[in-house]
Amino acid sequence: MTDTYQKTATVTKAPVFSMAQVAPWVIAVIFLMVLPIAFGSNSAITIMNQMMITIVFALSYNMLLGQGGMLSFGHAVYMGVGGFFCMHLMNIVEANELPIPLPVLPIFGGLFGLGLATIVGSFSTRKAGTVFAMISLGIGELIAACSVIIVAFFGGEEGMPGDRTYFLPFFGTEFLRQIEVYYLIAFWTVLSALLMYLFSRTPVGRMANAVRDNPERAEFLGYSARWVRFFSFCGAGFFAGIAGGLFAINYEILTETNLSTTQSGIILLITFLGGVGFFFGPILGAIAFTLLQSVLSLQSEIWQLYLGALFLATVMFFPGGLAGVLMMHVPAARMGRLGWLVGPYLRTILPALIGIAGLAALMELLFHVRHSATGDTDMTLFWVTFDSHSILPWIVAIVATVGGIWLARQGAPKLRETWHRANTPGAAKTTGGAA
Amino acid sequence: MTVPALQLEGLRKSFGKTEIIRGVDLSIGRSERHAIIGPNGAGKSTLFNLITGRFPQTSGKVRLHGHDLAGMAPFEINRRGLSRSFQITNIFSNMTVFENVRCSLLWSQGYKYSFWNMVSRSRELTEGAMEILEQINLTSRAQLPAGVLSYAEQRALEIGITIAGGADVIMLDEPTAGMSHSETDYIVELIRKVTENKTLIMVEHDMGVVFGLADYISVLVYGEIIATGRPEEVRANPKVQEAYLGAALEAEH
Amino acid sequence: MDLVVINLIDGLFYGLLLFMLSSGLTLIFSMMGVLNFAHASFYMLGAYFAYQISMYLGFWMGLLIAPLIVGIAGAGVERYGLRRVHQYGHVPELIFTFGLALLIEELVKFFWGNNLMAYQEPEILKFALFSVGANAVPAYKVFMIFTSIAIFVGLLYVLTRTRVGMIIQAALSYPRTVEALGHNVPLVFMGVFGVGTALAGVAGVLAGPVLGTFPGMAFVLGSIVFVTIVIGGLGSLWGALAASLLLGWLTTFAASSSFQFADLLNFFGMTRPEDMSESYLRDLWSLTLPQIGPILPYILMVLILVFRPYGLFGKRDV
Amino acid sequence: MKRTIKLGLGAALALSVSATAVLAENVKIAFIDPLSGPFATTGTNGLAEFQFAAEELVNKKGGVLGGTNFEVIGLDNKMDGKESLINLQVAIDQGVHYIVQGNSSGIAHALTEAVNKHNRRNPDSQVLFLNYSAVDPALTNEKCNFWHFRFDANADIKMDALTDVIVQNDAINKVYLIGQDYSFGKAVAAAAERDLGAKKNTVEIVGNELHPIGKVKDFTPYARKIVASGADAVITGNWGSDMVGLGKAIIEAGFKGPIYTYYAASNGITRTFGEAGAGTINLVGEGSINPSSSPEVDEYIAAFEAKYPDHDIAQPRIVNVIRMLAMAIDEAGTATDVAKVASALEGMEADNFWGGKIKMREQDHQAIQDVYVMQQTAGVKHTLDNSEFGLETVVKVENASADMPTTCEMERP
Repeated sequence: MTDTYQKTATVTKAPVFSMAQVAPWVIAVIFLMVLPIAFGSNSAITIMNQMMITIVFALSYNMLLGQGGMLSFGHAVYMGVGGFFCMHLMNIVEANELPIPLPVLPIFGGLFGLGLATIVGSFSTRKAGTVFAMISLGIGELIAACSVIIVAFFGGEEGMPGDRTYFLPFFGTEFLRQIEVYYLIAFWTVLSALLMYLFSRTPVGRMANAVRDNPERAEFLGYSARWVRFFSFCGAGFFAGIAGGLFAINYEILTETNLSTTQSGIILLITFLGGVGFFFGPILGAIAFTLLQSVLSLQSEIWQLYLGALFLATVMFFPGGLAGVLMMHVPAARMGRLGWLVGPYLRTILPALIGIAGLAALMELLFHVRHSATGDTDMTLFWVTFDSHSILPWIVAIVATVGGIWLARQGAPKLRETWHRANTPGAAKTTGGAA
Repeated sequence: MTVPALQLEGLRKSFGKTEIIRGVDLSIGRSERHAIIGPNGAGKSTLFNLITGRFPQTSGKVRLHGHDLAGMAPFEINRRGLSRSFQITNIFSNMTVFENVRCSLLWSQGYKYSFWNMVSRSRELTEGAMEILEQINLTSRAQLPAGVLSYAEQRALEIGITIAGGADVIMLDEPTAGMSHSETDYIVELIRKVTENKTLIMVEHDMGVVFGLADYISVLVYGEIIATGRPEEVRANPKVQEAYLGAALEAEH
Repeated sequence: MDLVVINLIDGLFYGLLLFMLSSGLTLIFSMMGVLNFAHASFYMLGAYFAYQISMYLGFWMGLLIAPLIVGIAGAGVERYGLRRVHQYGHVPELIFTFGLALLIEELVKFFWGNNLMAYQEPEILKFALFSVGANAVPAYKVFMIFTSIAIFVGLLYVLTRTRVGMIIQAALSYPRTVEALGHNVPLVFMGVFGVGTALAGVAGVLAGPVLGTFPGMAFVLGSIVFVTIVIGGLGSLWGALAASLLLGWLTTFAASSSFQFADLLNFFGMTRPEDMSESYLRDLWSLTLPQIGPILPYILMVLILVFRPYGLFGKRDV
Repeated sequence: MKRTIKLGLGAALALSVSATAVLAENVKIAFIDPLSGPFATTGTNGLAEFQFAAEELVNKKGGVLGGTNFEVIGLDNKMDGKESLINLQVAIDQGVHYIVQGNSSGIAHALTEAVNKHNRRNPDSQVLFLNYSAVDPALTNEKCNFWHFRFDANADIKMDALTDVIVQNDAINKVYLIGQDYSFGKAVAAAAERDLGAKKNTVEIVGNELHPIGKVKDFTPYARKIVASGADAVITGNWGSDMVGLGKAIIEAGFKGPIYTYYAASNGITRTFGEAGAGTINLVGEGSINPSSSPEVDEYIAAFEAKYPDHDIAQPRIVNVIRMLAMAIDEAGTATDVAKVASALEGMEADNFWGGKIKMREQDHQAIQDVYVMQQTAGVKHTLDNSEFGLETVVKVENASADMPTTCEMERP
């Protein structure tokens, strides 16, 4: 699934797809099939649905940012407009009893996303860089503003509701239950991801990378950088529209928040967090972000602060995102040396995690003391309940923070050295023997 | 009489008030290896950029196989069979060497803006790219990111990208700039090999390379061509010797 | 007529406020190529710091100290954050400032909470200086107008009359050449970033009491500042000034006009439908210009980018 | 690699769900409102009011059904429709039968739709939606359903009361309407126009303006128009920073008349207006706090302020939600069969904690109660925002709009 695997396969000979390419998809499909058996509660399924929709959306965003080098601040618009059209279609189907089954609905969302992208792309893709970014911001703001002004189409702030159960039953399924919706979304997620992956392997997809790296050179290879960008842009609009259709099916309502610039910002965050350099990066980002959003926000009121800090740390220290961090280990893994890193990792990352947890505990304590009700000094943190106004928890948190970070710094040189050795062909595990 | 591969008529270019190219007339025949030499600041690179559509000319005409190129974007000129390299290495450094070459094959193999073909499924593409890599001796480097290659290898890759599209007019901008002796020999050999039966136009400073490769030489001084001819004719031309050496001396002081 | 005069004054006020933000941003942007998304966050920090200081030392000390703190914070961000991200390229830099804006907002909420801060103008300026018709013009607004003009004059003096200014000006047009000339470009960058954010801080201190001091204040103003410098053209202080005033007056006059789109539809020979609930154009019939006033700058920006990508006064591409 | 991550996700999901599921025997009420983001103050304030009311007025008095306690679970919807629907699903999975929500009519519409669909599709895990603050009239008119109850006076009722006050004031001959450009802002303007026209057609509406919501940086131009129009009073439905920006700009521009609002109090607004707002900012709402109806109410407010010094009793109706729900559960004899509880709640008449009576109208599930017009004043007994200012009742409208017609055609199960 990664670039590296792909290339080995291509060069050797392979006009057909190799095992290494097909395997991750098969595993993903099987995995998605059995996942609801393990986590069958409706809320778990709802969160997984949300996750899959985000995956499609983030992958489509990465067609722009990661593969095409276009930074967009208004991508939510394409998902939103696709979704709104699906909502209208849903209501038309309900009113006229049209014989259309629900599972084909996302394709219409995609087509409308594509239509909008064609119009906007015709003038916004002439240049990349800041011009593109600012046009996307402007268009995003415009359409977001329209969503509350043009009530006839967007339904104002109440949004546009619908009911998915009036479609033609699909092999007896009326999509009354969440689990049925889950499999519908899972099907579309895998299909869209596969299509987007294949798109990145087509001539236009490959040239998108070339134009991203060096638009001028690409022009001297016979390709107009503008049209290459335009096709990527349309593709991204199409799949964003599909995500919008899935959203319409899952939530049966679209509101103006779907179009807001905040949504556009969030998808940028998700994609970057996951890693723009690899196809599967946005998938990781979508999973991680949805989990943070749904799980962390149940545990902490200041989760957005953590999210902001995590995002900033990612940009500063791991510009490749989660996927980049994972793929950093591939060379060492190829040489069978991942085991070397386990010890130093434990000695560095474990204390670092404790330090971070300590820091978070300090923030939570501070927050609790400042904002909780008078007399309500009990707080629960990391499954322990204690009195936030007593001195002990503060000491524990400070010790954990300082100690954890100190220990991590102690372990860091060793980790760096081992890392270097694990990635140098022919190096020995330790230097001890040689001396 | 056959139509020349490339023909320049009264080509002029001004930046603001300064005229850089002051009326260049030049005709380059098919399968000719033609070098453009001249002192620093003579306008050689500007001339290149005018021909390839990177800059619009102020006046005059550029004809490729008899077709006027006026107002065409670089990609359109390229599709008409003209390909160029750059003075500063200009490759896709985040992509692998193999990908670099394969991308340069796409248009000429008729894929255009296709999003229904898988590049990896085309035997022609893969084999074509491997063939080019073979020619430029980079087969063993195929899977490395282009950015990590050595300088000479990157120049070789650049030439590979330039010729891969099958253009019959190849323009190379200082292909040996900044190279050691052995590297230069390697590149010259490479150029000779890959431009077999093609029209080659190159800008070059290294006189050894110029006189070793070129069938014809044009001398550009202050935006004008003062002489064109066979290497030995140009070498013997007193006007060239005077003007060229004079300008060169001036440029150095 | 009275309304036109008063709108001219209000537009000038708003335009100059925008200019205090856009001047710093355009300096930073043209020099370092960084679209600083967190610029308006420094504006917010200015307001909050000044509020906190004014609780103890009064408004005037806040006006003096808060921008300094903001400037130092900005320089610190450049030194320890941006410089590190710089090596990865422009997009990560931009994303960095985007994340920074997010984090600053969360930090502000963490320390000051979500509520509006009761940040007030100084008592001495709390009176109506003069009236146009029934409309009063508060002394504080006049004070703000003169302060921002003074800042602009000062900035112009520094840029055109001092050595540091010359270097900065040169760096605006030819960043690489200046680097090659052996100036300590990283230091200049840090300084410009600090000064730019301090200017935003001043804007925050001054605008906080008028436009409200709350965690969303950066978000509300953030993107409009970009729009300003893009319309004005990069690297051009005059462009930033012109665009700021243009947007100031544009939004002011749009908000106070009473133009209705129904008139436009009538002009095109359409008649108002009897049953509005069935018409797809029903929203257009009730639309007025003030309703869309605040999005006019975005429309203007998109048009400018499509037809003149280097802005009104700019020389190079955005 | 991919698989381990997804397994980790599963574990985390399971964890999160189990960590929040406590004390299964309580009657759980899910509070779905913003607890983070720009609107968190309103949300956290409301949650505190709910938890305090449940503790003081139900649990400390022996609970419902002879000993079962109320438990209010806060779920953060981040002011987002999609997140609210996820929260609804999480709540239902935890065995919650009652959800309360109030911030944003848009979200209320999404929730009432979703609850209606859920109850139709899952008859064995039905839920009630107790709306404590979303005032869009449509929720109890064309969009009404059996599972939705509104405890706040809706925008039309409040406007009815407000215009009663305005037409009695002879000093007000010209009124300016301004509001945010969305359904609620439009509903306020339409109601004002309709009511004023019907009640006293000599009152002239000199301006009717909408501005984009949350996008206006400087309200001065709008204020200029208001002053120039010669208006005697302004009516606005603005809230949050749009309210403060507008209010300050109007006062600064030299406007001297009353500004009638729906939401210009608490959350820092009262404090920010301060002296300038005293005597100018008027608010229409239910539940009079200054003066209060009884010493018991005074005690309750004082106890709340003592426990939550940063919060205010900003939404008095929350007390009625808790009290009436407890009464309905006791009357129905069950907390799980919500259809029975809903039937008990329909048409219920009870003592309003804040004085007078409150009736849950049967046709449309809209609470009918006394509505007050209050004014920002210094030196009242119960102040807001820890400032010296609070709201003091100016006029009381008894059983406001008890006979207001409704277009609701309720389908009962």
